[in-house]
Amino acid sequence: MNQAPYISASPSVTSIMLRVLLALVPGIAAYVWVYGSGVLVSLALASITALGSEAILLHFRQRPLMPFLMDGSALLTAWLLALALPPLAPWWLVVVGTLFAIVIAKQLYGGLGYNPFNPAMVGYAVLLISFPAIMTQWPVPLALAHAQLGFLDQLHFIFTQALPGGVTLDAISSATPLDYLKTQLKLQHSVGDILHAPVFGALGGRGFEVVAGAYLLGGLYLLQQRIISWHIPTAFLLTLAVLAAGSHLADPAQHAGAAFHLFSGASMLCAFFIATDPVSGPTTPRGKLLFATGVALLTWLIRSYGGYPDGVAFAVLLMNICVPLIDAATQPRVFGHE
Amino acid sequence: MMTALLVMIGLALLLGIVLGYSALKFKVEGDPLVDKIDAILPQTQCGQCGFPGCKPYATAIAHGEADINQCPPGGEPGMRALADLLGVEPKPLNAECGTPKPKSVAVIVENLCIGCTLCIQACPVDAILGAAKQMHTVIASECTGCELCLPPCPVDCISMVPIPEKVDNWKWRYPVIEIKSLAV
Amino acid sequence: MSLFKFHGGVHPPEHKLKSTAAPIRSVTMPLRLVLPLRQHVGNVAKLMVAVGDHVLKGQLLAAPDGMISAAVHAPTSGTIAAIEERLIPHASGLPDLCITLNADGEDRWGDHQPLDYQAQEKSAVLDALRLAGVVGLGGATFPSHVKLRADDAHPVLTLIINGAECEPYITCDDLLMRERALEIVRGIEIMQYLLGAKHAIIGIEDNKPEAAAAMRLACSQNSISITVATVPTLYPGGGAKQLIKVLTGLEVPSGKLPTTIGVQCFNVATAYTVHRFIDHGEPVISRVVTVTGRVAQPGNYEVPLGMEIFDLVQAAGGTADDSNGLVMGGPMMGFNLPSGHVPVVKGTNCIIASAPALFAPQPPAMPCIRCARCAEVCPVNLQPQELYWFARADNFEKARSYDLFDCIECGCCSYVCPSRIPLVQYYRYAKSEILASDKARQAANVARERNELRLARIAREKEERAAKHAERAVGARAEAGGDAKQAAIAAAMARAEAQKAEIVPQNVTDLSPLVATEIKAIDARRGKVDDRD
Amino acid sequence: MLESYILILLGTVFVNNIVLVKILGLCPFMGVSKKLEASIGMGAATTFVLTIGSGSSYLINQYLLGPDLFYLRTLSFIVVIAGIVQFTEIVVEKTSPVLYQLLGIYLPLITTNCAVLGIPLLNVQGNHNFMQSLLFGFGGSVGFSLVLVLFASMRERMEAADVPGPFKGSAIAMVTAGLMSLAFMGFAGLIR
Repeated sequence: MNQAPYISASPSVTSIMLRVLLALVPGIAAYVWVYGSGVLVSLALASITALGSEAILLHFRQRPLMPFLMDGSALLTAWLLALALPPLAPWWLVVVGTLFAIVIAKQLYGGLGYNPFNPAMVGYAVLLISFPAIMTQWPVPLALAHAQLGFLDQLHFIFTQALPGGVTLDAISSATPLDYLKTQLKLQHSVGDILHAPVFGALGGRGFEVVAGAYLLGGLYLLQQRIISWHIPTAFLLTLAVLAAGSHLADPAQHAGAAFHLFSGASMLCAFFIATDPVSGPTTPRGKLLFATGVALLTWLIRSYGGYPDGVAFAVLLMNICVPLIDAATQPRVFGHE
Repeated sequence: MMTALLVMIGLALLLGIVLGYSALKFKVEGDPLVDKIDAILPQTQCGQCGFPGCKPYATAIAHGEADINQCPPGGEPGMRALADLLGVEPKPLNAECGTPKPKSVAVIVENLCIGCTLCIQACPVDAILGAAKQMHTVIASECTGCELCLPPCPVDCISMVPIPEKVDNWKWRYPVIEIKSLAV
Repeated sequence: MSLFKFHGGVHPPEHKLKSTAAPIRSVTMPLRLVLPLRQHVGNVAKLMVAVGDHVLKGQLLAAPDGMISAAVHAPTSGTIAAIEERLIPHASGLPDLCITLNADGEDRWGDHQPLDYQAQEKSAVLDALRLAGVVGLGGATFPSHVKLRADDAHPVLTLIINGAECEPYITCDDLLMRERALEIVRGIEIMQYLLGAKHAIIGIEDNKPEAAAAMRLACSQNSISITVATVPTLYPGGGAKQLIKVLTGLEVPSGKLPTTIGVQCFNVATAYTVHRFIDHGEPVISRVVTVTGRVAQPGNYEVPLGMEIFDLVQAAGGTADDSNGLVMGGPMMGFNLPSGHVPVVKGTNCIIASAPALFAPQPPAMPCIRCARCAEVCPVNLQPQELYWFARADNFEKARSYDLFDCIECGCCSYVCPSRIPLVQYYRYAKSEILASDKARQAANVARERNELRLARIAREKEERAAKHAERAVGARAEAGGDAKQAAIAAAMARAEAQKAEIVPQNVTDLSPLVATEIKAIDARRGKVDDRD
Repeated sequence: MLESYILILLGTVFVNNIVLVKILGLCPFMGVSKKLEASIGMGAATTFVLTIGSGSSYLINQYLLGPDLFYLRTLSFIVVIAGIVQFTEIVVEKTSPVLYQLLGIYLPLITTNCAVLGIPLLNVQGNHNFMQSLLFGFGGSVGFSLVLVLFASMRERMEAADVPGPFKGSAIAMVTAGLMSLAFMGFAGLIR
């Protein structure tokens, strides 16, 4: 028998997750347009691994399979991870990362709703630390590449790491814009000079800025659907922009500007899809602002001074650690309390 | 060699003096922990823990001479509260001390009572009224359900009656999450 | 007038039109009425009649017991058939003591007169109200005479009359305001006089324009100044604290009464019953109940208290075939009736014949994903997801520290939960566990005190006896010649000693000196007790 | 000058966090992180012991032992730290009996906390001067306290999580500590 309230008005968990997946579609489409359809292979690999490993673990934990497989959260983790990885990453990289995300970061903590860390970012950080070379080897956008790989070539490359005759690895891959900037800065070049390199576009990396724009589009859809609140994206983008613009003003030779930071790396993905993960994030409005500000600050610090080209994954994980304290410290005033 | 010895002896002396002074300066009077533990115990004074009352048991716990799982009336929640206070791992209740029972009160079957006053003397909270050769009765609201009045009664006229669930002591149940029972 | 906002709130579909089409209808007096002694918050009323007594309509059947309690009256004339435990409309589904009254069909009033309330001391009027069984009819059923007692420390400036009726389906206050506005205003006038309030505001949600118009008209015909304020429709805007906030901008401090901020709040139906009693001498023996949902003739009915809900539903044309149960109250805060065979009580504002088409079966709950939608809609600005987290793990102290007891159980959080978690049930569970353990703690404190007093008394008696013994011993020595008696006593004591020695105490090895002394002290006290006999 | 001190402080707190990066002092990290309250107390006690210990170890090493008696270093450090721990224990017992009970065995065990001995030895190794030693000790212990408190707050929340049976308690805490360590690797390279 039901108990009060007898009525309900809310999208189910599944429909929320599906809408987030839907919001990723423009980003994926842009990805395919810029880098070719190889990313679809990664997405498929990650999805299959995520659902498969989730099913096995649910089975071992004697939990019902269907409601948890259908909730879409595993799929979302898989997609976010696949989109964060280099598009032509070898198949085993995708599988290992997804397995780590689902098994260690999610199911060991009890599955949906219990993971204190963002699973996709755990998977990403593990891969970044374990396989730094592969993780920073990004394909050159199709528009710039000296050699074009078709879908079958990309598929072949993902599974065998073998290239068609006459094409060298250097012809199709290069460092990411963030990585390139970092190495060039170390070589005493100034930002102004570095940004003239062909990998850079108007805003961020050439080609990649389109993907980032598509993520922004998807994020706006999520905001409009009220799936996510404005707090995290706004605070994240604003803080990152202010830090980047401020440092760029102070020392234009050493620091890239706001637009570059916002449209490079995983900034947009993080602002709307990663940092907004409700399970591993804070719940209070002020907590969300604090959390996103922290993520942005750490991201910028790691990008500008740290040892890794992009800091989103670490920044999110570091702030995930602080979430319980942030929540406790930002409890809003309860009705009738001082 | 000599210097090394001297150095170590000097160090030890210095530390000894500091510690000795602070031990005097910060001397702890009494044991505030006993009261904290006693506040958790249910005060049935039933003695099932093996100690002659709640306070002695609290004292024993505070000094590490008794385990936290010897109080059946406090039950699982009481043990957890103790574990929480003392920062130790919760452990299952010690079955030797008895098992938790639904809260009950003693009721004297009044036509059997011979007025011997033995139960009155046994009651740790003076919840039984009566005089010699007069029928006794239990003040239900004061009875802790310790059962200490049962053994002395020569005519077995006292029984423990569980407190029934009424509208005013009824509790909302833990909601059942159906998802676990849902088969695939 | 300017209005204020409270945090959160939801807009559930109203479903009110169904039951507002027809005016308030009356029902035929049933042959048998069942009157629970507990129809209000506070102490159970004291029985004033016995089985077999013949009573008149309006006669006092049970008197209030103590300050926070309310009387029960006979809704019609007849004979007391039984006084026994019967099923009552309560969420527990447990039986409680009820008076069964067999109607004699005459419906003959007992002696009843209007009360010239201005000619009497206010306290006398309030005592009369106490005996009239007036309680808050909005659903909380708190005895009204307690709230109407003016307190010098906290004078009431503003009297707020709650006509918001924010819950879906329920329309009994709406209809009452439309049809009996003058009477309600008269009740407000009396209440305002008793409280000494400067002004009164009637809060009505803007989905009830007819009611608001009727009340405005009635107010304009009355000499005292009453403001009729339409407030935006937003559930739970009819909660007393929420309505006070909306109308005055003041928040009732947590755990305090509204009087601390100079406000007192009553339901419109309560004002109506105050008028009935003061101006006609009629105690609370009937109320308006909305019967809606899957019934043939949804609407509002004036029902004598004690009428079986099943009969009431029959009077409304009976339930449709797909109806699978009865809900008392609204869809947000109501509860399932254990059976149709329970009486209408003072708190019965609405009966909904539920059906799967009306209230879809609740899907299994998923884990909480901490989306905080619940926190967005919580009218008290709590963090429902945290409270749920603590309640689920029986972490009650933590739940309490996150202000669990400020929760008004309005159900907004469950209403918007994507995981369909029965959040309110968790809070109710945690609250009743905490209350029970608080009660147990109080009982333990009393027991500890009594135990300590007893030990002290025993020690004192022992001392006194010792003193007496010493006196007697002095006298005995002077007398001499009691050797035989002395020997007998000595022998008996030796026997007792031997017996005592056989009892081996447990757990006394490896004791610290402190425990040892404690035990020794207790043994000593015991020794004194043993000595006594 | 000031800048270098701040860098030492930030470096020891975040980049070279004694628990998550240097993997020292894991015993109290796992042991006293079940309750937030206890972890704060432990953090405060350790900070006190470590800062004083780090400073006095420097003084002893520099002025009492010198290069001749270097072989007494570990021994005398342990003696001094043990003394400070004893002193802390007495003070804590007096001021907060509940905290004393909560910290339990871990309070005297600060003595054998490898972080507490590790920091003075790292000071010697790094040729730190007195001020640097103090800051190094303080920074190290603040880093310890920080992650201890964060870890405790996470564990308190995980208490109610539906963790699979075999991983309940210490196992999932270990996993969490590992993932925290993973996150802290993000600081690598920020400050040498």
